Amino acid sequence: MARIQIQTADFDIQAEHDRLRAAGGVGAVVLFTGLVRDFNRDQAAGAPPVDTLSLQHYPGMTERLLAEIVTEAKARWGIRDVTVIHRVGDLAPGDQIVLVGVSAAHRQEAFAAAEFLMDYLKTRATFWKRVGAAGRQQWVDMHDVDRAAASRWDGDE
Amino acid sequence: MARIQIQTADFDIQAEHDRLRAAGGVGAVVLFTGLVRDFNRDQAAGAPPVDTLSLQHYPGMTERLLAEIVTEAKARWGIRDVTVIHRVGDLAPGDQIVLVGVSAAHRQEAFAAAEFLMDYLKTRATFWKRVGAAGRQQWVDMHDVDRAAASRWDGDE
Amino acid sequence: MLRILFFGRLGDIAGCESRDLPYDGAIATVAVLRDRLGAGNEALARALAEPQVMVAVNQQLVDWDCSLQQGDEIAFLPPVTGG
Amino acid sequence: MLRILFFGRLGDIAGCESRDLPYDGAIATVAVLRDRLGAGNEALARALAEPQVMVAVNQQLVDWDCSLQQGDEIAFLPPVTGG
Repeated sequence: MARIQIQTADFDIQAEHDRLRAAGGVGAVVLFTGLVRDFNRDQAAGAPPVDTLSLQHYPGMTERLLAEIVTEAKARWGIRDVTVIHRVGDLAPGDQIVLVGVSAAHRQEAFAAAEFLMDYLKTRATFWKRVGAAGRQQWVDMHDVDRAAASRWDGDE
Repeated sequence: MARIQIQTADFDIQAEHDRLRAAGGVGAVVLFTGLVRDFNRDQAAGAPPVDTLSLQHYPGMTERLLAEIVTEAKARWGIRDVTVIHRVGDLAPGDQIVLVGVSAAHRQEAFAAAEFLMDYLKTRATFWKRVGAAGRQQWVDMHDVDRAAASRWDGDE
Repeated sequence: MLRILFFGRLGDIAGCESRDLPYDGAIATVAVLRDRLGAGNEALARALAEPQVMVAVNQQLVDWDCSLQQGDEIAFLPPVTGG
Repeated sequence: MLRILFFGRLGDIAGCESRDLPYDGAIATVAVLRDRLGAGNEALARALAEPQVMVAVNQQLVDWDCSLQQGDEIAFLPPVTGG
């Protein structure tokens, strides 16, 4: 089972948790939520804080890539259910932007699959962020730390 | 900040998520929920399924140990907020039993701290599970896999 | 006709997020298309030549020597930044 | 008086989850207490001697040579299984 959604609307943590928990034989649910922060990882000291964030994606291709990533996670770990929801469009600081949820019999599988999904989503799925700060719009660069995080899963492919 | 609770009552995922999200500068929230499964890891084939689970703990000492584990997680990772809730008393299959939640600026810290908390909680905190299957009560043994999971954090102490 | 899509900052540099280009047999590969798009826009030529830029034909990632056909959708993708 | 607590399966084997024992100076250490508790109950003696059993005095984990005082709370703890 899997639920993959790309949407402008916000998502409901309780409803997603309930859905993941409903799969049979579940002993562990891991829910990851990404939020729009009011600062950037590599932001220069004294730079104005981010006040808008806009998410572009490649309709069709994004859905296909997310389905591939979910299929890969299910092949690697014995997991019961997976949810991936990614918002697009205009967001504000503090907004929920992405949810990855995994239910499994045991916590190790649930944690590993959720981290894998986030690492691959960050480095493979066709989303692009643009932030606005003090009226100036700027496309966000991919973080080296995300590339490193994703590459740790390559060894056992 | 931290919220540590030992209680017989169930807990509310949405309320706990809201609380973790409310800390300043949060970019990532990881919520782990453990559920009572209807089977045991090492259960013999054909054994009757677990129908009751009862949790004993050492009042006072448990709270102190959980506070120590949370303090250690906060010293290791730059995290914004932590929640640990563990239920005690009688539970049924499918019930929520434990919640560990972490909010942080970045997902790596949130995931690592949540896994660390669960590994240490499983191997250090003074809880004992007793399961009932087909009318027979039995204390649960510690899983070797949990001991191994906890020991992976020892290297950098 | 070829349908061409520019994502992320490539759209800013190209001046559009999408455009159509009449197909002709001389656009044998994606690399040829990239060079043709860059011919009139030096900033775009530089941006498309960056090693981290990827290309998809009909929503599948391909190598730069992938051949093109009438009606193809070609998307130029800078490093992704979702999540 | 010493307050003695048995957790998990140790409670089943001891036949109680807690008991009080008059303190006397001869119970110099936790190990001595363990031996005295096991004297009348061979199954309990074996269970308390298992290497994975831990002991806490006044809710702090201690070594078996920890000395005891009047009024101490001593808890015998099998491997924990929470979470």
